[in-house]
Amino acid sequence: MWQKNKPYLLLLPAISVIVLLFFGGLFDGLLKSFGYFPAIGETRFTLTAYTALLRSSEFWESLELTLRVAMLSSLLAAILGAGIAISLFMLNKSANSGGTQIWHRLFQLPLTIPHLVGGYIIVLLFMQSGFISRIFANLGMIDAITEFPVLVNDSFGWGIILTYAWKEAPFVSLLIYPVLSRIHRSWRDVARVFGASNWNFIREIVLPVILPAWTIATFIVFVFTFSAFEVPFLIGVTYPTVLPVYSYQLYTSGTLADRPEALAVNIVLAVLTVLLGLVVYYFSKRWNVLKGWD
Amino acid sequence: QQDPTSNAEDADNLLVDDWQQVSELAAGQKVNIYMWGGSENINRYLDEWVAPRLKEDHNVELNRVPMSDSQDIINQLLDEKSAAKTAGSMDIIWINGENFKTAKDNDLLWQEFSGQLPNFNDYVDQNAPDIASDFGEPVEGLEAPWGKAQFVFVHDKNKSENPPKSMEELAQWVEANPGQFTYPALPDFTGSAFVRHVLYETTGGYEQYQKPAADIDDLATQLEPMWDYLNALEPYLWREGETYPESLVKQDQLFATGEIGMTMSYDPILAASEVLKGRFPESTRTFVLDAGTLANTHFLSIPFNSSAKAGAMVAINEMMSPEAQTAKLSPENWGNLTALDLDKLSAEQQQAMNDVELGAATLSLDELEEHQIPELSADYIEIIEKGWMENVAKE
Amino acid sequence: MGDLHIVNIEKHYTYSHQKSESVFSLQPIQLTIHEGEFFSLLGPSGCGKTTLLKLVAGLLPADNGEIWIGDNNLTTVPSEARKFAMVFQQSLLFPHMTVEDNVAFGLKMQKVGKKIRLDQARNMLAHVGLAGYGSRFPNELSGGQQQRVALARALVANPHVLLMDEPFSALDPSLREEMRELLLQIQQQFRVTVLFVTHDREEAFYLSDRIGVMSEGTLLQVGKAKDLYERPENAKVASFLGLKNIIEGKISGGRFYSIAYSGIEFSVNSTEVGPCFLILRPEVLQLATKNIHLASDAIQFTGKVDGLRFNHGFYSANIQVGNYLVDCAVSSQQAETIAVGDVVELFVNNEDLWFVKE
Amino acid sequence: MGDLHIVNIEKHYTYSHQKSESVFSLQPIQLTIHEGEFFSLLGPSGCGKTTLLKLVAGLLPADNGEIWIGDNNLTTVPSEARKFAMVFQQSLLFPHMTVEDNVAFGLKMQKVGKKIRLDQARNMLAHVGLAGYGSRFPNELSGGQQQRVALARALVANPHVLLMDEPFSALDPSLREEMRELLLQIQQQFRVTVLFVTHDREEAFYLSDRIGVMSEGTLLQVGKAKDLYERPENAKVASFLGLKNIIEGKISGGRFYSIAYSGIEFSVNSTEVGPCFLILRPEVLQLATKNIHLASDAIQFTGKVDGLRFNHGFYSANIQVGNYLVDCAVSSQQAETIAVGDVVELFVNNEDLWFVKE
Amino acid sequence: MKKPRSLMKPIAYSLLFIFIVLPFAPLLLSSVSFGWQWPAIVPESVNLRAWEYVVNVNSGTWQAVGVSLVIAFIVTAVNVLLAVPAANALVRYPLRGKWLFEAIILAPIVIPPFVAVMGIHLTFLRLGLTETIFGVVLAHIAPTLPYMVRAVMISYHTLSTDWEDQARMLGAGPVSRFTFVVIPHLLPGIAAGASLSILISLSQYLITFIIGSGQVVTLPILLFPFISGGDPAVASAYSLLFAGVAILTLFGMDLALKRYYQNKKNTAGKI
Ligand SMILES: Nc1ncnc2c1ncn2[C@@H]1O[C@H](COP(=O)(O)OP(=O)(O)OP(=O)(O)O)[C@@H](O)[C@H]1O
Ligand SMILES: Nc1ncnc2c1ncn2[C@@H]1O[C@H](COP(=O)(O)OP(=O)(O)OP(=O)(O)O)[C@@H](O)[C@H]1O
Ligand SMILES: [Mg+2]
Ligand SMILES: [Mg+2]
Repeated sequence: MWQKNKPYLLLLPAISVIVLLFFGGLFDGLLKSFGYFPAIGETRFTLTAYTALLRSSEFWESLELTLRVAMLSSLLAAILGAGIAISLFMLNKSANSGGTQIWHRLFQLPLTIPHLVGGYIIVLLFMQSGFISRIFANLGMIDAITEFPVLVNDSFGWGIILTYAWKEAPFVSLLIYPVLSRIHRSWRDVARVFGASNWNFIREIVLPVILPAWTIATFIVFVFTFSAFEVPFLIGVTYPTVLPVYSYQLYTSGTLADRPEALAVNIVLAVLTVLLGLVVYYFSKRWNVLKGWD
Repeated sequence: QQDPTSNAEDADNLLVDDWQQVSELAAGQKVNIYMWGGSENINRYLDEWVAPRLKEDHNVELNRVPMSDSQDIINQLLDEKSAAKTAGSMDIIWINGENFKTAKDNDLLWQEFSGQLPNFNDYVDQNAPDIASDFGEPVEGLEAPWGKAQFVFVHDKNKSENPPKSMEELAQWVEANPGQFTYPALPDFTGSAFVRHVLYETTGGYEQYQKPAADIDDLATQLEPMWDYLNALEPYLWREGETYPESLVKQDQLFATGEIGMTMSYDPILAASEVLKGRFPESTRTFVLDAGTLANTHFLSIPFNSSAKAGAMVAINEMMSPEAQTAKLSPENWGNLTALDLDKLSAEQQQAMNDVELGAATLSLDELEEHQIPELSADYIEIIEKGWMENVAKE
Repeated sequence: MGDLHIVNIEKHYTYSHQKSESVFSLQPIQLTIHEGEFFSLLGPSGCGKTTLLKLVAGLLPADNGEIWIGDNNLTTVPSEARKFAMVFQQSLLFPHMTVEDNVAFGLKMQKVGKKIRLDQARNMLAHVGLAGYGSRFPNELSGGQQQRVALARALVANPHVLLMDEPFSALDPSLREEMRELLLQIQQQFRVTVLFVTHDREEAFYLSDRIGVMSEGTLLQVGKAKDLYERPENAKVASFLGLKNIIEGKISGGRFYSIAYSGIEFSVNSTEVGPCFLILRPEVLQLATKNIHLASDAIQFTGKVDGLRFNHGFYSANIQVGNYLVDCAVSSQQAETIAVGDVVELFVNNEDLWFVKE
Repeated sequence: MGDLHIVNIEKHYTYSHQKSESVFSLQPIQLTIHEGEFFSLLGPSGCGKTTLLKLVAGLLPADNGEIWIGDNNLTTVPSEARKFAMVFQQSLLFPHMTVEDNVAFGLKMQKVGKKIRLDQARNMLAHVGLAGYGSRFPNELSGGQQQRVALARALVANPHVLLMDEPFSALDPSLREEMRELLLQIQQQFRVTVLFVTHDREEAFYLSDRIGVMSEGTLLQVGKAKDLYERPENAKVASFLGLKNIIEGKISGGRFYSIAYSGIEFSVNSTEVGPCFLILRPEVLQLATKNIHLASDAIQFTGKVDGLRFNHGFYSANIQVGNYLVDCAVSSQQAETIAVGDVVELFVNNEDLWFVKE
Repeated sequence: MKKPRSLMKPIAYSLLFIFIVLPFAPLLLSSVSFGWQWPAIVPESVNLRAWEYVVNVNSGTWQAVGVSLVIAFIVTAVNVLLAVPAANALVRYPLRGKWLFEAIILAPIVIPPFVAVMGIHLTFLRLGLTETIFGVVLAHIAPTLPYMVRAVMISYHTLSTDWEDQARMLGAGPVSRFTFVVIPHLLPGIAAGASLSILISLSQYLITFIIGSGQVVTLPILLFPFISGGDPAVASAYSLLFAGVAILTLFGMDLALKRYYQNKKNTAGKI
């Protein structure tokens, strides 16, 4: 009996903690989003919060912004991340390994920095009067502050996008690098013997090899940025704002009557991220990152 | 941390007991003050000036809790109320205006306590409209005044020799200096105040707005000139009005780095203290409009479920003392106008206030006082903010 | 095409930052491999086999020397243009390509059309016994199958020379045998010139037309398997070929004396004089049975049987001669007549003795 | 202690969720391994060797059957209490412990004091030729050294039985030979009962007192190396042992007829009748030379030499008899007298023929 | 062959510089700036006001650092206790509905944790869990536990049962097997998971704020008002401090792990 139930018992603590703390919270939120909110005397289930949400243009604009920000930041992070990974990989080949270890560490630095700080770094760098603008001015590329594009606290979301691109690029390279480093040293030799030039090698071997991991890393960044709060809260604009911040604004609006709508936003957000998560999962299963390796 | 005074009966006694008894009850209590925590000056003033003195003189421990937005304070109280939490940890909160109204409407505040405070009784002009009501909302003793704010414009003397004296002159200046002016996007507090000044000047003075918004027929038409003015301004604003700074702080940053030539503040002394910090240029000056600028009061209040009400009362009383207020006035500490009535102070106390070096950037206390006009009723604010979104921002 | 000439190829590895000191040197090597020949390089690990192979392939720049195919000097031709093919120890198949695409890779690089190259690839896969496996991925194949694919990949583009670097050493023994069989058959079928590297003597013996024995960067001896085995040029080659009974000694006055062992001493025909090694192959030692034919100058030892071990059809006997343990191959029938502890007579024909210097 | 008795041990693997269908079955196995004996289980990959070993070790629960040591029934004793030791294919040294601590681990589990167990560990390390390596970490050792440590670790606690699961198959050939030597020497020294699993016949032949040949979950034959080689009980055993010239045919009327090949037909002494396999070991085939001694009933074939391949001291000749290619061992001397294409006479003594059913 | 290599390095170095070093420059400069007009690249003069404030005892910085670390470490310790058995079950046993269990445990990676926290906030409030470190620890478990489970699962995947079988054959019972074989093998995985868990816990603002309600002051709580519209110099100084704490903690863990193995080696060497 014990033998048979052992794995379930081993799982029990972790599962119950998550179910209680996390799914309990989700469920609680779900009830309230349906208007079941005894604290303000509401015990009926209604769809008011959802219909109000779907009718409000703020919600739709917020959704649009969220998608845009997530899309662009994941794309940028993907490009940057691949760049880092590939240059590290090349370095590893030429340099002695001790040095590259340190490089490796350094490139991961943005990973270890809290998002809040990352966001603030971007603010200082990319404000119109920020560091980059100063550098441009000193290089004579711009003459007035206004010539520098607005990249922080802009309604397009560039600040958020830049922050995530910077923060998540090392993450992307962290996922790509192991795949890349599995490119056997001798493959270059093999390819050459069979007549492949450098460009052939990159096109036929390197790119196809990293593509699945790369895509999945990008997807993960997408899902993450889609539901992140702190950075958009810090360096976004008040209107329109990304969904998590929109939810927070409703949550703290000063009246409990707005709560169901805030929680409805949350539920919509959760459902969307789960759907996105399923897409990632589906691809990572089907399109095994390390297809053909083992 | 649970305190005997938290039970209702004792708490009610606090309002009738004499001050001596309140002080005794307060001794040994720990008082949490929840307030915005984003300013080094203010934090320092609380932590290094107020708290040690409270401890020393009254054996009350003041613990500052940093919040990033006063809205969060109200929200938290709302939650505690709905969860029927009776022994809360907020003892003093720093609020005013809309937040006060929300708190009052939702019964989040304790009772009329300010009348119990000796310093309130001795030094405050209780009948002044900006003390008796907070953005049009009668205070009813639920909060005690802590300091005052008056709207001033901040400019760089080198960029605008003769600052505008009216909205009309301002418009001319803006047109002549494209990209040098902007105001924070509403609902920013200061940005909203700027728009209210426009309202007063373009629609014929503040008097009409002292009654509730609902009492005005066809408010929308009445507001039109204001939107026209703002929209006319837009092409000459910073970034051609495509976007507005997210908050006053962001705007101040633009000013600090010289990107714009003018900013504004609800704190007449802020410019001076920023110069002192080296953030604003030495040539920074402030000015007010001839028609006056908005002034309001910020308050300290005690939440309904405070666990240390006696301590809170003592702390608030102490923070209203002439010494604390004088220290607060100094840009070295904070640079915030006093909530006390200068006339009620003793000669030395007055002298001490006047001796505070406000810096070249600050107007004299007298000049400021001469140009104060009252806030309008809080319900306009929402209308203006919504209207701004639709009529100005989205265009 | 023509023969592959390796002309005084030379290579020195140095530490990255100390140009002067060389950590490993491949001494100038001169070697001709005939067209269609199966040539093996045999040598212990680290002797420079892979280095030589890579020099031939052009994957390493040589410090000196030239590579020719027939009349074409390939020395400055980059590897991708040499039309050589190579099979490595690991199959090194590209894991993200199907087996077919792997095999067709070389043709693709030569811009052969898709249909044609896939046809050829399938064809070649059939040759290595993997018809129908084309659309699998390499990780869905066993180690042996992967090596077959690697072989197919190497052969499909019709290389001038097939270079193989210990292609079977990662496989397990029975697979290895199978693969040898296959390779031999394929090589005979395609008549491709093969330069094969291994440290496994069985393998080299089984596969090669000729063998080159290497040690520490030099090519010690080149020859047919039997010549190497029966006539090694020095003790190093002999011991690397696994020859037993290599006895250090000296010849003087027409007699051979072992230095370390008593009891091994006899007169020889050899006219040479001085220190040398005697090599007594286990097969040339014959037990004294009734009907044995000995040359008149046969040499006789007396010894005691110390061990007897069955070894696939024959026995290995350890026979103590003096204080030396002679290894001796004994047939099953003979083995039944002796037992551990017996004293036996051993004979060797003088012509079967082999002496080498150093 | 006493002998190890494996009594009708049986195991069926099933798919996790379909209880009914069994994917692999180890048929009931009955086997006694004597105290101090070196017994090898030889069989192809997947035949159930590891399964049997794990059943003996108690790492897998048996479906049926019992394990005894002398008079002790160990069937229900958990593995950690059986006092067996095991060496796996990978050395499985604990990477976070020093070599010494690894070796002493078993003693530590038996609560032997620190000083004593480290002493014993060092002692045992010296036995396997690794004195002085004690304070290294496993990753600082070569593969062969690691396997030595694993051996030391297994032996240090004086196990009743030493189980070894292809312990050398991950090593390269020359190391493997060295390790065999060492193992043999150690086993003779400690007189421990060894149950050794391998798929390498050389290894089994070289090491074992007795060998059990397994296939597809059944134990086909148990015996000494020579018996298995010369008298395999069936064709499966023969082919797994690498015997050449296994010819399917039938006996009827005192004559053997090959089914698939012409030209192989002769009269036999055997009284059996019916389909069978003839096994002609390469060594029993003799070339007709002048002085050959034949039994009167010797059988003669005529064939054409098709291939001749040097193979460590002797030659393998492929001789085409009818349309069958007979593999035949030829001595060097004889090989010099024949060439590919020659027609030769082959003889076999009737007593050297071996027939098996199936 | 020579040319591209010699080019590679400078390119990579400048990439590193632009990507890693440059972003920190304005943070550092702004934290010590006094009068920093555009377009000056460096401030006119250096002023340590912000740093003085940040390291000042009264500003509560050190207490916040302490609280942050205490929470992070407790959360991590709890995670280890929950994750090791769970990962064991998920990797080693054929479970019915394994995908469901995995999905449940990994869900907080995808669904942002504040969604659940906003939902459960009132319940926490009623249970008196708000404003307590304990409550905050509970709130931090959901977003961190999945990472720990992942990391330990990966370790378990690489631990073949042969190792435990080997230990069994050497006479090790279940407890010995766990302490001598399983734990040492899992340690690097646990360390990796712990790094993530600590980092994520340290970075939480929203859920700490909602559950801690201002009474649990962690670094982000202190930092947030400054970043979201307060004094930039102080915000910069805090940001640097925050980043420093995060990096040092992770670095320290890494070092401790190395030490652990190093120590084993050294003591072994001495005997
Ligand atoms: N790039 C290099 N730099 C310096 N030394 C090298 C380099 N490559 C190989 N060597 C050294 O050259 C020697 C010969 O190496 P090589 O790979 O040719 O040996 P090998 O005969 O193929 O051995 P194995 O059988 O182990 O593959 C070795 O001692 C090796 O350490
Ligand atoms: N846990 C298991 N469940 C189901 N089938 C198994 C299990 N373990 C092994 N088998 C199957 O049992 C058969 C015998 O396995 P075993 O490991 O005993 O073979 P082996 O003789 O040791 O092979 P090898 O030489 O490759 O190690 C194989 O077909 C294998 O697939
Ligand atoms: Mg090599
Ligand atoms: Mg096995």
